[in-house]
Amino acid sequence: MSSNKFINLLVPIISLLLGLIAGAIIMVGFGYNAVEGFKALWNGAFGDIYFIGETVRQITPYIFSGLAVAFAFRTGLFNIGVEGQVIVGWLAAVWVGVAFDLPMIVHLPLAIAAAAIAGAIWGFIPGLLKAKLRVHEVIVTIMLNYTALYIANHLVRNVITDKGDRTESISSSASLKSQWLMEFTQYSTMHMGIILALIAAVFMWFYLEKTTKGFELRAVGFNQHASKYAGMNVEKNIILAMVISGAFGGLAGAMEGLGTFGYMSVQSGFTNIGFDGIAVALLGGNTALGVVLAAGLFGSLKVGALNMPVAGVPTELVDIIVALIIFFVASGYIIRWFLSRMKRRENK
Amino acid sequence: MEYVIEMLNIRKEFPGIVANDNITLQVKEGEIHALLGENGAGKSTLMNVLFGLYQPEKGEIRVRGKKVKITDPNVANDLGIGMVHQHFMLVDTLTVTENIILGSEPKKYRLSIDMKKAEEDVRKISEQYGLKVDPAAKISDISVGMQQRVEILKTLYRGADILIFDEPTAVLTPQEIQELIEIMHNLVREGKSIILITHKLKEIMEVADRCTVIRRGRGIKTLNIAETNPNELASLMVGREVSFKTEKEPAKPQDTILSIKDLVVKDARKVDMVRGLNLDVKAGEIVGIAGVDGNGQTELIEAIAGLRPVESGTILLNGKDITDLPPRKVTEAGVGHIPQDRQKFGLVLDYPIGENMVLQTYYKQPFSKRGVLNFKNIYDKAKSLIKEYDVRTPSEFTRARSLSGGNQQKAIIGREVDRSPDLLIAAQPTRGLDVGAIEFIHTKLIEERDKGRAVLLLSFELDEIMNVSDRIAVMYEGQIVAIVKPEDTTEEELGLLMAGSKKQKVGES
Amino acid sequence: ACGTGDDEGQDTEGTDDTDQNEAVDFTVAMVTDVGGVDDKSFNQSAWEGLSDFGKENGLEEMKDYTYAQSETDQDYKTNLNRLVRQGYDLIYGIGYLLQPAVDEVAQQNPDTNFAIVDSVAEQPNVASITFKEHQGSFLVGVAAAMKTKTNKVGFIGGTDSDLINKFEVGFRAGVKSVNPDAEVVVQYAGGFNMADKGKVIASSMYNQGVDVIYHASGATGNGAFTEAKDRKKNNPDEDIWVIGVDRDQYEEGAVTVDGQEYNVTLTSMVKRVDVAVKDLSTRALEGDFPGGEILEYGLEDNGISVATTNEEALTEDILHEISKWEEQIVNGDIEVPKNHDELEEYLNSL
Amino acid sequence: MNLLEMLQTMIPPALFFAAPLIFTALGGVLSERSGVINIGLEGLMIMGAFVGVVFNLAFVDVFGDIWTPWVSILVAAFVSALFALLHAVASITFRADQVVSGVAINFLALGIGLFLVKQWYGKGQTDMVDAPFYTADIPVLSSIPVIGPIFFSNTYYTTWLAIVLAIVIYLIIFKTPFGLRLRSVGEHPMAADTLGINVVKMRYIAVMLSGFMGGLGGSIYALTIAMDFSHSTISGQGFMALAAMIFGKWHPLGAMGAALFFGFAQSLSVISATIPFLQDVPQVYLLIAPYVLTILALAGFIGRADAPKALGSPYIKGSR
Ligand SMILES: Nc1ncnc2c1ncn2[C@@H]1O[C@H](COP(=O)(O)OP(=O)(O)OP(=O)(O)O)[C@@H](O)[C@H]1O
Ligand SMILES: Nc1ncnc2c1ncn2[C@@H]1O[C@H](COP(=O)(O)OP(=O)(O)OP(=O)(O)O)[C@@H](O)[C@H]1O
Ligand SMILES: [Mg+2]
Ligand SMILES: [Mg+2]
Repeated sequence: MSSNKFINLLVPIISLLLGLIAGAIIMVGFGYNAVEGFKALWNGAFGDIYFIGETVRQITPYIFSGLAVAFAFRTGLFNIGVEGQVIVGWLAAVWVGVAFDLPMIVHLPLAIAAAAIAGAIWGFIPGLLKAKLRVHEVIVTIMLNYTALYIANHLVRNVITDKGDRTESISSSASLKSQWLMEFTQYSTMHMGIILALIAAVFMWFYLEKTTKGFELRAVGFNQHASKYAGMNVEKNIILAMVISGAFGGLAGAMEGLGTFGYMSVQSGFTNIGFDGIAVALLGGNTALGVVLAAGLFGSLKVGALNMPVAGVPTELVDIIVALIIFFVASGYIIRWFLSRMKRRENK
Repeated sequence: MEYVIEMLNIRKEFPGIVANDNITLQVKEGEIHALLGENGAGKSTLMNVLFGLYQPEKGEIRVRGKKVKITDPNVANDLGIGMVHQHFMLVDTLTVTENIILGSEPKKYRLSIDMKKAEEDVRKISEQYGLKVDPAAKISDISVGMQQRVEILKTLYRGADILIFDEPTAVLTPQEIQELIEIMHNLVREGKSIILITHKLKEIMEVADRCTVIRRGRGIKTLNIAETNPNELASLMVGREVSFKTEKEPAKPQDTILSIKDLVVKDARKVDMVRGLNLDVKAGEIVGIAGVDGNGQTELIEAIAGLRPVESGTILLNGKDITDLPPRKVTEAGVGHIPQDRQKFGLVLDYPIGENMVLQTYYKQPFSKRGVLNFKNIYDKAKSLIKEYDVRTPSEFTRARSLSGGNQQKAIIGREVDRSPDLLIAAQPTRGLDVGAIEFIHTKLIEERDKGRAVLLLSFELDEIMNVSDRIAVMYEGQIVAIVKPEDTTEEELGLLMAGSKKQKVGES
Repeated sequence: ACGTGDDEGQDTEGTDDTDQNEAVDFTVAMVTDVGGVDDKSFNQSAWEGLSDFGKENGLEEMKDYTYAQSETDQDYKTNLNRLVRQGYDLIYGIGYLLQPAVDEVAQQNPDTNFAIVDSVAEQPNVASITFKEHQGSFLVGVAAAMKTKTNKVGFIGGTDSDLINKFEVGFRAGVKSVNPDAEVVVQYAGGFNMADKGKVIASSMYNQGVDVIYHASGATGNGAFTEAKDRKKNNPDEDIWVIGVDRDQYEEGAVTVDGQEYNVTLTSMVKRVDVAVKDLSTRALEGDFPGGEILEYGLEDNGISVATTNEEALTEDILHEISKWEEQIVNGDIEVPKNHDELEEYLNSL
Repeated sequence: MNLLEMLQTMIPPALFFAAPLIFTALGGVLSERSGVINIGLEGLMIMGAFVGVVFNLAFVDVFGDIWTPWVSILVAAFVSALFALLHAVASITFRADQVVSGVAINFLALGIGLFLVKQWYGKGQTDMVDAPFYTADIPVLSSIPVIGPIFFSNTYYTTWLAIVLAIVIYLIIFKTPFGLRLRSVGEHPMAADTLGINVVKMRYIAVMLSGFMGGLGGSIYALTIAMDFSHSTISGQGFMALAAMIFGKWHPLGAMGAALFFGFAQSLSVISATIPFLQDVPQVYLLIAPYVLTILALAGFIGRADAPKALGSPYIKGSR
């Protein structure tokens, strides 16, 4: 048992190392200094308190979008629509943030709730169609991504503002920014959202693993027939799963709207937070803790990558390294296989 | 060259278990050789070794006297070995013909499949061996019995002359079993040799020439059928005496628990399957439903359990209307249900067996409180059920998937019986089980009856129906056409009633 | 990053202390928007301006003058801050998308000078560079109006935003000023990277009889060029045109039919970000940093121009007409509208 | 505009819009019919677009204006097929989660494409190709009255290649031994295995074919529409192709129909903007129309579709 746990821990670490080694080989192959490259990557992500702040800021929405994808996955649904849910959540949060003037104790929760609700609605649609009409959620969520993008742009321009490119900044009473945190991290964009993200992860873990609702959701994900037989309402659970997943997506948007940016501009394309959430969720094995760790890895690499040109290495290389790490983590089976072979040889 | 197949001292290990431990099996040319053993004794494993799906750790295989190494099913096919697997290896979405020719398709213009020729070929062998099938039908649209014929045709199409049947009769109705036995005789007449795995001693006695008994992975004995009897076989296999006729006191029926009036239920294709059915089941009795598969039994049971909408009519439980209530409400009203398809309905295979034990009760105290699960109580409960019902599993945390079908079945029965429902519906509760397990389950059902519960038993085994029921309701074309007492009838009479030939009304007893 | 053949810095190693006679003690950097430093558009143009400035002043590339590339909107602040922390004297944010980031970072770092291109940030240590795209668009509108035979011209926008509206409005004003009967068909694609949609829109416009399309839509416009070239290829006699944006898109318009070379790029509305960047950097170097000011580059200071590469298409007449209007604009005789309200006013005044 | 003119303006754009999606969706059909989820279609298209453009730029002098685009898409298809091998190795041999592996393919393609463009061209995107595909009137067919001008005039040969390939792949999947085996492997790999079909080999072939088709889709997008390669050349088309595949119920002709539907919806929304009584409708309605129409079509009358049963699960001998 304990050696099993050890291997479970070892596999992702080896995958990570293999990915980095592959990256190093590519760097050397193209005549870059791999040591300098990795040093720049490290410094860009953790070099000092400022960069750590930035990295945390980047991790925050990834946790939410990763949870969104993972939550749906655990109930047997593939939510490619987190991107759209991020956008509507962002919009709703900012809208509430600029439209009202309320004490923080009311305003901030209201704005956050608005984002969650908007995302939830965006998840409700594919959930409903799946439950009632058995329409495949993958298509509906892809279509809703585009729909969200265009509607949000329209609303920013024509409803929230009068032909403006971006909304006003939200009132400080709705902001996740904290003066203290900013000063502490030497004016990084880190905000209080990370706390919400960690709470959300704990919530997901608790809800799925420890509650009767979670028991139902997972059962429906594994076997709808048996769930129905056991008296669970399959349709309701499918909708609920998509609604909660969507709410997580919406909250990822709130992190951008109320934390990182404080406004919403007309988007010329997708934010990619939702799409990256797919990778984060799967890297994290669709568990809450896994998502937090994977978001950490993903966020660090993304922020660190911005610093790589300092060592003359193009940022694009980081995309390659990220991809390779994902490959290696996904292929954990083969690493396990090697490990168990090595162990057996040792035993003999 | 007496033996077509010789498996000598075969050993096959799985992580943590020796499935085959030095087993020897010798099959003579042209015989039907039965392989007998408890659930999990290692029969399927041995056959999978012969068919090339598993590689043995030790041992030697000879085919027609020649030593061979069967590295994969292709090699087995080339050696003329064909296998009808315990769980059918059929592609649901393909047609009968497509399934049969898959892998060795007749070609037209060197590129495309010559479907005409294929269907012709299929028709030819199907006629030659008396295996009637509709070559153009989709697998998902045909009956289990028909599917099995397709499996047999697959092996014959490839020219197999050594056929392995792994529990072919577990899923068949008595009629289909008779047909299969006929088919096996045909095959042997055509010069084929057959290895037959079955838990039904009667069948072994009827068709087999010799029988090899294995227990817990070890070969026990090979006997000539002519020189043995079911009792000997059973005790060799289980290691103790087994009684075939379950002892029971006469029933003491009390109030009516289940009362069905003019029930009409449609199947998925919107065809009426239950057509104005009436039935009462009383507390303290076991009512067996006898009938040929496809006469609306499944629909009836699913309708009672709330899994299928009711078109018209009423279902009363303890006088309370439960017609069209959702499954949860039906369960709470006091119905327990051992479903026919245990893997599809009975279990969440990816959940630990322990959590499967509370599949309908997880939301109640003491398994949860205010929506939060109490795993200690859940697993405590599971542990005691596993013990009581002799579910063989490494632990209560093992995923249900890796239990054998028999043990999965015992787990479900334990779960349903333990809830002590007023009405227990048991649909084919012993399908695929060995005689020891069957004995155990029958005893449990009778115990429930004696506690004053009503039991509705659905089975295609007339043996079981005759053995366990207090009253037998014969179902034909969506209606109960007769109600008889087992002591007043014979299997022959039942068979006639089930075929709908003698439509007589037998008064309620 | 990779080996720009600039050997100047190589002869001396420790360039921290200036052994070079002409080198000055000034460092400058820019942050691109998501287009990247080599977008063949305004990011690239800005970098060219900065490089020019650096070379002229003996600065070392990627050290004394450098850029940081943004992959997503979230990277702007991170990049700006990183450059601040590396101690650059002047930091540019290229593109209106960076406005909020520059605004905030500037506020937090009052000792560093910033500049924002294409937008305005009202901070004492920020110089805002904007362009009078409407002026340039007006002039290409004039060209379009002169060139059209069908009296129908088209405009394809990326997203419907203030900035792109400026292009649309200027263009429409230009067209109507010369040819009040001409119809302007306007469509927004909804994004800057939708070449397929751009092509569908262009195809629809040409089918309606539009013969000149002005696009302000980044890579979406590629689709318009593709469509125009395809039509040209099939029917070299058909007179259809595209007007490029941001830089001279003459190259994009080249098409060879039966050995004969054609070019569908009538002209381009060129935005000289390089000129502005170089200009501002020089002022900063000279200690004349215009903090808090808005520098509006237009026709008068070569910040905006109209490409005349396609000599065959831009006839004397057209060139003449363009320069006539240009003069009036530069003189201030004409105030080119910048938004829809002003356009209405302007059209009514015609 | 009368109806005929309307169709004449609406159909050709619908066709060229749909073509790359058809190729890629067909690739998806092949892969998923064998039981391997391919969410990496986007990445395969990116690889195809990248190779198609780079090859075109580099070899235009060798192959000339006519042949260069054809050779380019072929090379792009082969390179993408090789690239898809990564997905195959990870998800079939290494038993990686097929969705994860597909996601990695998407990241990797973009990373490699941009990195190499930067290495080779020293900038963020390539130049525009000089030898793209051009539309033409298809001989004979274009002179058929009514249909000719709508479907066969001013059309890309590649569009018709897409449609022909859809039919060919339909025939392969449903009429040949290879197709029968492919479907059996995707539905019940163990059954196929017991009949001596090499499940792993079939899946490798299918995934590589999906790479081939995705490569065609991406390169044809680049050489009929985008003309260059940059980070935004392929942005979402792969996911639309994925949607088309599901929309089309994993059927080659269905996938083609769905892709044509998308193309038609896009074309319709663009044309609508020019219809007088629709001109005052806010743009946003027209922008979202194609996507909303798709959802409505699905909800209204397409309904459920069943994926191949073994989709997503690695085949492990001797387990069930
Ligand atoms: N794939 C496997 N992996 C691990 N263990 C296995 C596997 N297959 C079989 N076993 C083990 O081998 C033993 C024998 O299994 P086998 O399937 O041969 O039983 P059987 O005699 O066919 O039983 P049944 O009557 O239930 O079909 C089982 O107890 C099981 O624990
Ligand atoms: N993947 C697996 N891992 C571990 N054990 C397995 C696995 N697959 C099968 N087994 C074991 O194989 C044994 C028998 O498997 P088999 O498929 O014959 O069961 P079954 O036919 O469904 O059961 P039964 O015959 O009792 O109804 C079981 O004891 C089960 O534990
Ligand atoms: Mg069994
Ligand atoms: Mg077995």
